[in-house]
Amino acid sequence: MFYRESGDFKKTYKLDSQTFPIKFDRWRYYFVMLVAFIVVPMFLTDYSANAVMIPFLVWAIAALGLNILVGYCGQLSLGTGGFMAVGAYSTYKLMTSFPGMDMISVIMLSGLVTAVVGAFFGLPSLRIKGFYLAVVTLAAQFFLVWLLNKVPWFYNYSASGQISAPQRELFGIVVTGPHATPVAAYLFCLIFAVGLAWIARNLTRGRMGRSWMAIRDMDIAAEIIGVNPLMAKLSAFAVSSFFIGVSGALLFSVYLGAAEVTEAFSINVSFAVLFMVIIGGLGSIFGSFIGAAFMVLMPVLLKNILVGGLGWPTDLAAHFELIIVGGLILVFLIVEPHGLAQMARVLKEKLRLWPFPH
Amino acid sequence: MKFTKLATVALTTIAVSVPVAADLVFPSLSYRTGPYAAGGTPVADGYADYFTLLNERDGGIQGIKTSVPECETGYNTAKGVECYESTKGLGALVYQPLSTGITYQLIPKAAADDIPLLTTGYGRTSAANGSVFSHAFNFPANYWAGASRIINRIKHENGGDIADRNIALLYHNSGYGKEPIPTLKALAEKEGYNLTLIPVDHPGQEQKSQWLQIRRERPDNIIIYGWGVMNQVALKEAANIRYPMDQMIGIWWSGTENDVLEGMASDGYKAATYHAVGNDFPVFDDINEYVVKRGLTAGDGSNVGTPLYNRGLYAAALAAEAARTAQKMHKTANINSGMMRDGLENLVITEEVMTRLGMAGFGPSFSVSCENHGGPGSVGIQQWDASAREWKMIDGFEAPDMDVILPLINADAEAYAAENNIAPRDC
Amino acid sequence: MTEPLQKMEAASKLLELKNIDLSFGGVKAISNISFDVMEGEVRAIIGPNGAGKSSMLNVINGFYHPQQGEIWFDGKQRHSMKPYQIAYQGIARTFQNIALFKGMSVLDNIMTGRFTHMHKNMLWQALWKGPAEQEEIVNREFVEGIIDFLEIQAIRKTPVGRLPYGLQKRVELGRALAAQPKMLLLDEPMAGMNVEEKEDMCRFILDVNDTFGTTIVLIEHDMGVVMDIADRVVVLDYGRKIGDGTPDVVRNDQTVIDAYLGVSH
Amino acid sequence: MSADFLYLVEVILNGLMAGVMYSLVALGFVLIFKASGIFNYAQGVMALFAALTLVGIQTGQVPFAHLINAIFGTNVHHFGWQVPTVLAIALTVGVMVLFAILVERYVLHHLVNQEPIILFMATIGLAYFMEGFGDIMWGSDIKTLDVGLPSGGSRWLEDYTLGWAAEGERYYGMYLDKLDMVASLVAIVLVVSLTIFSQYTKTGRALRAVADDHQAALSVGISLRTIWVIVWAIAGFVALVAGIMWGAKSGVQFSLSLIALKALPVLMLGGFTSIPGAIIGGLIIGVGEKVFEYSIGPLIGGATENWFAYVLALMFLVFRPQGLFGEKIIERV
Repeated sequence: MFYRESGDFKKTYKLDSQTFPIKFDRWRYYFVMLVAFIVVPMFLTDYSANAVMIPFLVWAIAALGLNILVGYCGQLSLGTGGFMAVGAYSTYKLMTSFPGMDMISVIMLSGLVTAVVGAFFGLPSLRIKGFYLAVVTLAAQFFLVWLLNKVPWFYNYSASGQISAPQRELFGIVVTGPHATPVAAYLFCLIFAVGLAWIARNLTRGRMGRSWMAIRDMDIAAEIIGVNPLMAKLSAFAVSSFFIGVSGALLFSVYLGAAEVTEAFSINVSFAVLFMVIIGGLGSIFGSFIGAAFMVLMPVLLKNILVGGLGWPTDLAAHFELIIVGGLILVFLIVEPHGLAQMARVLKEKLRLWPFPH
Repeated sequence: MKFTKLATVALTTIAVSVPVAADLVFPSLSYRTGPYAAGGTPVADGYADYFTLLNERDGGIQGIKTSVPECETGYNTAKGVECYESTKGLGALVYQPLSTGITYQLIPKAAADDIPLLTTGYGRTSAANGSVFSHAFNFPANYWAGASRIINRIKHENGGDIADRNIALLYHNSGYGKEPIPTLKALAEKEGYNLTLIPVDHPGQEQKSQWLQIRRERPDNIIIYGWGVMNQVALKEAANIRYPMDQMIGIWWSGTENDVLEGMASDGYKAATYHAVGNDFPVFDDINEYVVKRGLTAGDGSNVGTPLYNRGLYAAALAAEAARTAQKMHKTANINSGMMRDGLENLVITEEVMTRLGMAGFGPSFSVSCENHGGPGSVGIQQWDASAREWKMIDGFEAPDMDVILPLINADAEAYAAENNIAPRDC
Repeated sequence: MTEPLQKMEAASKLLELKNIDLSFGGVKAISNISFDVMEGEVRAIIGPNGAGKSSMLNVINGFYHPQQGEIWFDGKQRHSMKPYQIAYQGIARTFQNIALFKGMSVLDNIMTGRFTHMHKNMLWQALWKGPAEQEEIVNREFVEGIIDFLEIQAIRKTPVGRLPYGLQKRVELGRALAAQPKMLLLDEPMAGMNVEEKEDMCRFILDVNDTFGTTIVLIEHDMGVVMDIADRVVVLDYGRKIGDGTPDVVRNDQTVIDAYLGVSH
Repeated sequence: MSADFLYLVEVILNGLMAGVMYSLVALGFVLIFKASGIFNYAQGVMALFAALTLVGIQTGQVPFAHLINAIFGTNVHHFGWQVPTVLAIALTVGVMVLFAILVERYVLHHLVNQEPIILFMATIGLAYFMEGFGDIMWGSDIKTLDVGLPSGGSRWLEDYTLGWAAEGERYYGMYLDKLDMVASLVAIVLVVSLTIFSQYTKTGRALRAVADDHQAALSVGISLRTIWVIVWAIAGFVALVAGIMWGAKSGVQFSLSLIALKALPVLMLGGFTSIPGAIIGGLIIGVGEKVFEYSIGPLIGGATENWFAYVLALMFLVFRPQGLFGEKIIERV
C-alpha cells in the first residue's frame, strides 16, 4: 500500500544503481533529512543534544567505520577504542599547537592520522584470519591506550593526563568548548555523520566495496580474479580507521569536552561499537545507524522511563536496564539473526506486498 | 532514523518536568552499579541521609525543603554528562560528581551554566586557584595536599629526616592515580627521598609482578592511590609477602571500610583523611532518631559511621552550610546557583559552626576566599585497629607543605587558562 | 576434422608448460608434465579423479607454485607471480565447487569480474558523481551484454546463495567472462547438470570461443562432451601425462584406454 | 647462585602460577567453542554469577533481597543459616546446570546452524542479561569468599630458600602463594579429566562432532540438545572453579567478570579448540608477561602486562595463524 511500485522502471543504468530506487524510499529519505536538519534543531534542549542526539551521531560514525571493516571486509576488529583515542589525542594536539586551524580540517587531519595508524595495525591481517585477527587489534587497543597514557607529550605534560578541548569556532559560530550552543554542536556532528554516510555508501557500492565483499566471502576466489588481498584489507582498515578517528575526534571535542584515555577509550568502547555493528546488521549503512541508536538511546530511554517515570531507585533501574537490553538483544536475535537492518528489510518487503500475501 | 525521532520526542517531554517550586535542589551523581559500586553506595547514602535529616529535623534550610534527585553514573564520564544535563534543569544549586573524570568534563560546562562544583577530596587539584576556576571548589583538601601530608607523616615517624629513604607509590594507572606524581617528585627533590612509581592497570585484580618488585626492592614506605578492587588485592598481597602494615599509607580513597581485610591481617594500616571517623558525634544521634528510626535512610542503614558514609555526610554538611551562607549574604531563602557560588566562595567553617552542626572536631576549620578555593588543605591520619575492628584518628588535621604545592597549583591553573584563553579574575 | 587443424597452424602458442613438478610434502601431485595450449583453441584435460587435473589448473593460474619446470604465457616466462597479478595478465577461471560471493547479488558478482578493468582510485569512488560513476556505467553495459549472452536477465538482482546449482554455475561463468580473459580455465563446468543444461553450457563455451576468440582449457569427465567440442586433449593419470593430441588419436590410444578401464599398474 | 638469577626464577615460577589462573578462565571459553563453535562472551559473567551464588548460598543470603525490599518495603536480608562449603558448592553446581538447560532451551535451540558471529551476538545479550540478573539477585556489595582455601605466601619455602643466594646479597627467600599452588593443582586435575572426557568417552566424541558441523552431527543421530546442555553445564562448573580461585584473591564483586579479558590472549595463543592449548597458552602468556614486566617494564614505565600479553600472542600467531594447537586451516579451492 505504501509502495506505489508498479510501473517504476529504470531506463538508464545510472538510475538503476540509485541508493533508493523505490520512489517512496527516496521521499522518505528527503523527509528524514528535512527533520534532521531543520525540525530537530528547533526542539533541541541541552539535555536532548548532549545526552541523546550528539552521542548517537558520534557512535553512529564509529559504528559506520567498524561496519566497513567487519561488515563489508570481514576483518574482525576489537581496536576501535584505541583508534578513537588516537583520533581524540591528535585533535587535542592539533587544537593546542595550531590554534588558528579551523575545526573541519582539524577533525579531517585527525581522521587521516588514525587511518595511517589503523593501516599499520592492519598489516598482520594478511596472514591471520577470523577470531585470531581480533588479537592483532586487541594488541593495538591496549598498546595505544598504554602509550597515550604513558608519554606526557600527548597530553601536554598535564598532571593527571586529562585532556580538555579548548573553545573553537567554525565560520564564526562557537562549535567546541562549553559555550557551544546545542544546535551548533548538533549540526556540526550531523554534517559529519551524513557526509561520512554518503562516502561509505559510495565506497561500498563501487569497485572498492565489491573487492571488500569479495575478500569477506571467499578471499581465495577474490585473489584469483585480480583483487590484491593486502591492498583490499589495508584500504578497509584505513577507511574504517578514518571514520573511527573522526568519531573519536568529535567525541572528545564536541560531545564530552574532556577525556582521559584509560577511562573514555577502554576496551569496553571496542566491545560496545562491535555490538552496535552486529546488532544493527553487518554490512549495512542503515544498520550502523540503527545499531548505534539501539545501544546508545535504549539505556537512556529506559533510565528516563524507570527512574523519571516510575520513580524506581537508581541502582535497581540500572540493573533492570541491563536485563532489558540483554533480553532485547536475545529476542531480536531469535526473530532475525542478521540484525535490525535485516529485520527492517524484511518488514519493507512485507510492506511492498501488503495487504497481499505474495 | 525513524526510531531515534520517537526516542527524542519522548525524552524531551519527560526530562523537562516542571521544576519543583522553590525547593533547594542538591543533585546526587552517584554510582551504585559497576566496578566501583561498593565505594559509591555508602557515600551516596551519607549524602542523601544528611539532607533527609535537615528536612526532618529543621524543615530544610531556613524553612525551605531540600530535594536530592539521584542519577546513576556508574563512574562513567558519558553517563555523568548525561546526568548533569538531565538534572541541571531542576534548579540544581551545586554538583558533587564524585569522580575525577566527570569533574574534568563539568568544570567548563558548569562555569558556562553558572553552577558551582564542589569536589571535596578529589577532582582537579588546580581548581584550588579561584581566580582561574571561578566555579570549581575543592576545599578542605585535595590530592596534592594529601600527598604532602603523608610525606610529613613519614617525616614525623622518622624524626624529621627522610633523606635517601625509599618510598614507593602504588597507583591506579588513570587520571586519579597519576594526580599526586608531580607533587611527590617536587617533594622528593626537597626532602631527598627517592621515589619509585608502580602503576596498576584497571581493574587491578592481578598485581603479582608489582608485589614481587616491592618484595625485591623492600621500599621503606608504600603510598597507595587506589580505588575499587585494586585496594583489597593490594592489601592482601602485602599481607602475603608480610610487608609491615604500619609502613603503608593510603590516600582517603584507599582507606575505607571495604579495603581492610578480615582478622588481624591489615592491623596498623594508615590512611590520610580530611574528616573524622566513627559515629560518636551528636549529629549521628539525630541521624538515628530522625532518619534511621523513621526508615528514611537511602541505603539499608548498616553503613552509618563508616569512613565512606561520613565522607558523604561531610560533603552534604559543607554544601548545606554554604547554602545557609548564601541565604544570609543575599538575604533570601530561595537562592539560585549563582548565589550558591557566592555562598561557597565566602564559606567560613569555625569550631563554633561545627559544634552547631553537631559535628565538633569532625573536620578542620577553614575559610574559603576568592583566590583560594581549596581551603588550607589540612589533613589528618587515621589507623586501622584490627582488634577493635574500627578506624582510629591518630593524627590531627595539619596543613600540608603549601610552599611546595601552591606554585604547582598556580602553574597548572595558568596552563589551563592559557589553553582555554580564560582571563583570570583579579580577586 | 581438418578445420581445427588449420586453426592450429595459423595460431601461436599461448601457454606452454615444460616438465612441471608439483608435490605437497611427500605426495607428488604432478610429475614432469609438459604440454602447450594454442591461441583460440579449446584444450581439454581429462583423467580419472585424483589425476592432478585441478592441481594443474591451480598451477596455471598461480595458486600453486610448482617445485620445478617453466611456465611460458603469451611468449613471456612467468616468474613467481601472485594469483592477482596473473589475473591481470588475462587468465580467468571457474571452480569445481562453486566459489561465488554469497553476500552479493548476481549482478555484483559479475561486476566483481570487471575488477581488473576498472581503475578509478578510492577518492574518485568516494565522490562517485563524475568519472567513477561513468566508469561504473560503461562496465555495467559490458556486464549486461554477458547477462544477455548467458540468458540470466531474470535473476539479475537475487542474492547468489538462493540460486539453484545450474544457475550458479552459469553466474560463475559470467563472472569469468566479465574479466575479458585471453584464456578461460573451466573446472568441470558441467558437473552435476542434466542433459539439457549440459547442452546450454556447451553452446555457451563454443559461442565464447567463436565470438570472443577466448582460448579455453577445459576439465571434464563427460567423454561425449570432450570429444565433441575439444580441439586437442591431454590425458593425465596419477600425475603423469599419458596421452596428448586430437580427440580421435587419444580415443584409440591403448594406454589411455587401459587407464580408463582400470588395468592395474 | 646470584640473587638476580634467583629473582628471575621466582618471577618465572610466579608467572607460571598466574598463567594457570588465566587458563582456568580460558578453559571455559575453549569448552564451549569446541562443542558449538561459539566464542562465549558471557564466560566472565558466568564466573561472577557462580561465585555470587556460592557466597549467597553459603552465607544464607536472601536472593532478590533488594528487589523484595523495594517492592514490599520489608527489610529482609539473610535467612540466618550458614550452609557448609561442600553443600554450597554442590547447590551452586546445580544452579549452573539449571542455567545451562535454560540457555539451551531459550537461546541456543533457536540458533542451530547459524554463523559463529550470530552465536557470538547471542552470548553478548546473555552477558548483559546475566550481569543485571546477578546484581539484582545477590546485590552488588563486596563479599568475601571463604571456601577453606589456604591464603598467604608459603613460609616453608621462604625459609628453606633463604640461604641460597651468595653472601652479602639482599635475598629474602623464594616467594610462592599457597592459593596459586592449590589453583595449579585444581587446574591440572581439571585439564586432565576434561581431555580424557573429550578424547576417549562417547559423549566426548559426539561433542567434537557437533563442533565441526551441527547438521552433520544431527544427521548421525547425536542429540544436539543434550550435548549443548552437557557442555554449557561443564563450562558453568569451570566458571565456578575460576570464580572461586579469583574470588578468594580479590573478593567477589563486579570486576570479577573482567577476568575474561585476561583469558583472551591465552585463547589466541593456545588456539580456540584445544584444551591442552588453553593450559600451555596460559603458561606461556603468564611467564612471558611477568618476565617482560620484570626485565623491561621498569625502563618504560611499568604496567606493560596488558598489551605485552597480546603482542606475545601475536608473535606466535604470525608463525601459526590458527594458534599453537588449533586445527590447521586447510584452504581447498
